[in-house]
Amino acid sequence: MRLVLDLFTIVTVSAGVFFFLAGTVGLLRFPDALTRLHALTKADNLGLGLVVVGLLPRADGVLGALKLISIWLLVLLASATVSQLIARVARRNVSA
Amino acid sequence: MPPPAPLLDAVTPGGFLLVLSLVVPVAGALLAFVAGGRQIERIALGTMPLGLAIAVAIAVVMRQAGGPLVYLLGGWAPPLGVALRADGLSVVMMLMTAVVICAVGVFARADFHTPAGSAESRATFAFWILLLGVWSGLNTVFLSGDMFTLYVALELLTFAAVPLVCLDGRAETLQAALRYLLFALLGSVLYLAGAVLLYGVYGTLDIVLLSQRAHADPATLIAAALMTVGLLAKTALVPLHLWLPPAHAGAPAAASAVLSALVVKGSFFIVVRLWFDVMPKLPGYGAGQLLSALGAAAIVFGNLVALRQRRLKLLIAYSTLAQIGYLFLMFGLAFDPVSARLSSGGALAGGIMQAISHATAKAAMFMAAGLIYAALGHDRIVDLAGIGRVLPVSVLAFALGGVALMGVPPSGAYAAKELLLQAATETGQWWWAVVLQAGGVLTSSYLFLVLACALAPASEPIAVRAPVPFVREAAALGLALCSLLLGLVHLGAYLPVPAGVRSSSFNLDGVWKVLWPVLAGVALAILLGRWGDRPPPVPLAAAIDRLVRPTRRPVLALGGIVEGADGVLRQWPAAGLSLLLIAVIFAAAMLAAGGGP
Amino acid sequence: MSTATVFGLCAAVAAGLGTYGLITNPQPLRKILAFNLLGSGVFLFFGVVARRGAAAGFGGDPVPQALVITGMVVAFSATALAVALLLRLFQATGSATLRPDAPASADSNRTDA
Amino acid sequence: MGLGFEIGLVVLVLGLATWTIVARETFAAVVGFATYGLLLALVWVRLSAPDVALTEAAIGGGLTGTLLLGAAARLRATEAAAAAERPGAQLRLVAAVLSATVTAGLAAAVLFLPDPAPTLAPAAAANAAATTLGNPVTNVLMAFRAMDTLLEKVVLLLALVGVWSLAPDRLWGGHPGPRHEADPQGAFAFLARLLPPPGIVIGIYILWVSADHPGGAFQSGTILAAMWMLVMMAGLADTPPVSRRLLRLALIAGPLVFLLVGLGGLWLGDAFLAYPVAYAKALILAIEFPMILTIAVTLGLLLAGPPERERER
Repeated sequence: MRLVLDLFTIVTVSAGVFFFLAGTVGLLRFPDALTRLHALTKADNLGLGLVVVGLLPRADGVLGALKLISIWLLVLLASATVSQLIARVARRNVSA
Repeated sequence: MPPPAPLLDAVTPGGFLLVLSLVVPVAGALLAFVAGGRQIERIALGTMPLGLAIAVAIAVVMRQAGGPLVYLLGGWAPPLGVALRADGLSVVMMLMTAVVICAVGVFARADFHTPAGSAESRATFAFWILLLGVWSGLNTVFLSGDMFTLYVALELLTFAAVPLVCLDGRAETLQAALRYLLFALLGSVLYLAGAVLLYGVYGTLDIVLLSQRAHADPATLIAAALMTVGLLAKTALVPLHLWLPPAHAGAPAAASAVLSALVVKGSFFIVVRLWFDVMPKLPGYGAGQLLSALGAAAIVFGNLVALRQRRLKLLIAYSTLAQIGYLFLMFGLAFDPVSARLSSGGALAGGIMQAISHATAKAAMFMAAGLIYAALGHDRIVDLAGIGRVLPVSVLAFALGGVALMGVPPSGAYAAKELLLQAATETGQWWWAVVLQAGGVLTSSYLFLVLACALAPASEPIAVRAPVPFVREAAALGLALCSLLLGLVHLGAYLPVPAGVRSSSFNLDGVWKVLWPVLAGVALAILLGRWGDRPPPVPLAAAIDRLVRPTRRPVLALGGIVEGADGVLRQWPAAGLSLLLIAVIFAAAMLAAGGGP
Repeated sequence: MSTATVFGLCAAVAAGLGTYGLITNPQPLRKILAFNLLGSGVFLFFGVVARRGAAAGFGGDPVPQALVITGMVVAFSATALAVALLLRLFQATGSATLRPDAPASADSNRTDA
Repeated sequence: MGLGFEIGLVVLVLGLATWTIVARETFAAVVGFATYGLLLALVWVRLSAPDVALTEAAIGGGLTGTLLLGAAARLRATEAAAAAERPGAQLRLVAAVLSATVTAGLAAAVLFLPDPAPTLAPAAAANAAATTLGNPVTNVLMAFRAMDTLLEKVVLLLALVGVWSLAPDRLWGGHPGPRHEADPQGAFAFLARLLPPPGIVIGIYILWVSADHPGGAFQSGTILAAMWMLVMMAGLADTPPVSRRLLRLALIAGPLVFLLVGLGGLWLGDAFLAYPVAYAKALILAIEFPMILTIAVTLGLLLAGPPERERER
């Protein structure tokens, strides 16, 4: 059982890290603000989500697990809003 | 008074007074902040006699106890806790601070007053709260026994002082305030870097514990060099003075008085604590000579540039630069070659004496200059003619303050000079004695320059812009008299004054000793002064003018060079590089003395 | 070499970079930034000293850790005051320079010669 | 895994530090600095100082970054003129050499620090019973060195007085900072309505756990300040006028209660800033709750700047 959980953690966290890496590459390589944003938010949210899911079996108790999930939700909320704002500015700059 | 055995973990009777002396100005600032309006001024003015009474009480209790007062905050003994300690030096500085703050309070009421029925104004709100902030910071500096609490106190002082500079909101004062803040921050970060290294080596920041543990290891010496230089930057010792002249000259008069008299003394006092209390054995001969040399440079340089100023407030600001130099002469003089350590003797007493006499005299001079400015609407020195008739008390306060600074008996500066000269003789360091005398000559020189203009008859009657209330002039005069009569007060109970130093002498020899610097100063003023298009307004002006004209040109050129050097040094990169260079030299000197790594 | 030493050397370099920026960059805002960099380096020394003093079941000596929190608050206050001064200076003069001769209405001391 | 992670972290941190110094645009430099602050928080975690890591993330990454970004945006017009003032190559070389000497001196000092290192950790542990708190850093801040913490709050207040003193005379008593306008139906306003309730809970939680776990009044106050700023920047509320009595009371509540509790200790015979063991935890919490209010409001107003608009009646 323990081994399975460890394996689960390793796989999901690694997947999360991969998405972070992909997001970073996208940020650096994509041509304009909107596509960069796309790379960043998608990979960021998914990456963090996978890391959080991977860490859940290691949380101490239900409270710890709830804390981890709430971190993910808060980051989702913040990054969704911020990318909305950045995108709006980027669009205004393009159309202007 | 021999240095008393340091008390560590015992609260002495009367120790709670130390707490009160910190709590009262802090509580005053908080209450004034929340009360607002007319109450601000009332609370601030109410705090002042209370603070003064506490300072006096501490002095009395200490005299009775015959040793320092100690208080352990929260009951926690160092190294885990923080102790407040009042020794003779702190008591003298606290008394001086309380007196100057009270006088400034009386003086400032007219400028920062909320009349009945009118709304709270910005400058009034800020001035009184910041003044209480300065007071809290200074009392903490004088009493704290912990190097980190000293850092917080130093920052408290800076944050209270910087906005005072630009209280009137003019562009040049804003710039002066920003330069002051940025340079002071650089200084305090260097101090903090030194403090953390000390903690890393000794596991404590308590001054007494450090003094027992400190030894010459490389980390300690590097820390000492960083802290010293950081504090010098905050004290504006030449060549780290880029911020001082515009800040002190541009601030409102009451604020200038506080900045020049008190604020620079805070960081100076921490240098004293560091060198004399934390590590008297470590700096060694070379570093002491270096610090004295910087002091000597400040004396000559500050005075020469002061002579070249056209505006009264700038002249006083540059005079402050020179006077800061006097404070640092003692570090070389206090070095005792026999025990290879800094001794808390006559030189230290002289330095502290100089600090308090300068504080009172300079506050008086800035206040008087402020009144003159208010009456005339300008402070151009060559156009001061006739002001002596209009504001005799202010001009008298200015003159007495200046005379006190020159070191005429029985002033505090005279006593300080005697102590320093004696230390110079004892240690055979005659070269600092030469600088001391030269400083006196230069001081009398610019004082003559101003008074000759102020006392000259006006070509046309002066229209005074606003009547000057007598109480304001009296505040300035009172402080000037304090400084002038300070030499008569026997401070042996608080300062390590060696036996046998007479505070005043009235024989013929003494008269000559006083007279020659004055005469030399007058001659120099005639040669170097900026008189506009007119010759100096003294008797036989034309004859003197003819006589000195050939020599005047090269001397003026020299003055121009010094002023040019000032312009270069007050550029930011030059000041920053000097700062680092001095830090490196200090570290090298101390490492050499400590045997190297 | 221990963790503390590695970060100690890092702190020394950060402090040096901050010092360099503070001296050479003419823009006040960049000076403020450099001051923060210098400050963060010095604060990191507290962390290094604390880590070296790990004992009694604590991962680090709590005293320097507490001191550094106080130091950071003070440094932030300083930054806020400096930025406010700078913005006010910009508002008043339209420029943000620290050159002593810059403001147009500068002191009358050097207008004549 | 040795020091691999540490060295990688140091390379990143120093790379960003260099960037903040050499970057041509101030805005880019500030962005670099904020990132630097976040990475530094990781360094603090590696140094086993989670309380400091929280503070560094809140201040270095958050508050200072926000403050400097705002200033950089407002000062963008001055950048071109500043380029002309750049000191010459020789001067920069001298500065580089001297700064490198400072670095060398500091590095040498670090290497010369004694082994074993002196520490107050055992003393702090031995005296922890006096406050019944489990977080040693909170113990130092609120008990052993409470004076520093009290003075630090006065420093914050004086900084605010200094910032306010920069207002033009006629606007005294008015609202600090510009009035923010945002689309009331937009995403930002939505966030500003949604986030503060959980944000406030988290802020108070961080204070509550700081008795025994990492956290503390300052970190908690910073989060509350961030929530307040969010609401102000979304245009949902205006900054309060600086003459409002209630605001002034909130700004001094923390230090005033601190001072009163301290004086209570003096009055009841123990010592200034001493807490009786039985009430220590209660008293410390009684100080810290008004303190987070004071910290939050002070930080928010320090970021807002001096009064810029007349008081709306």
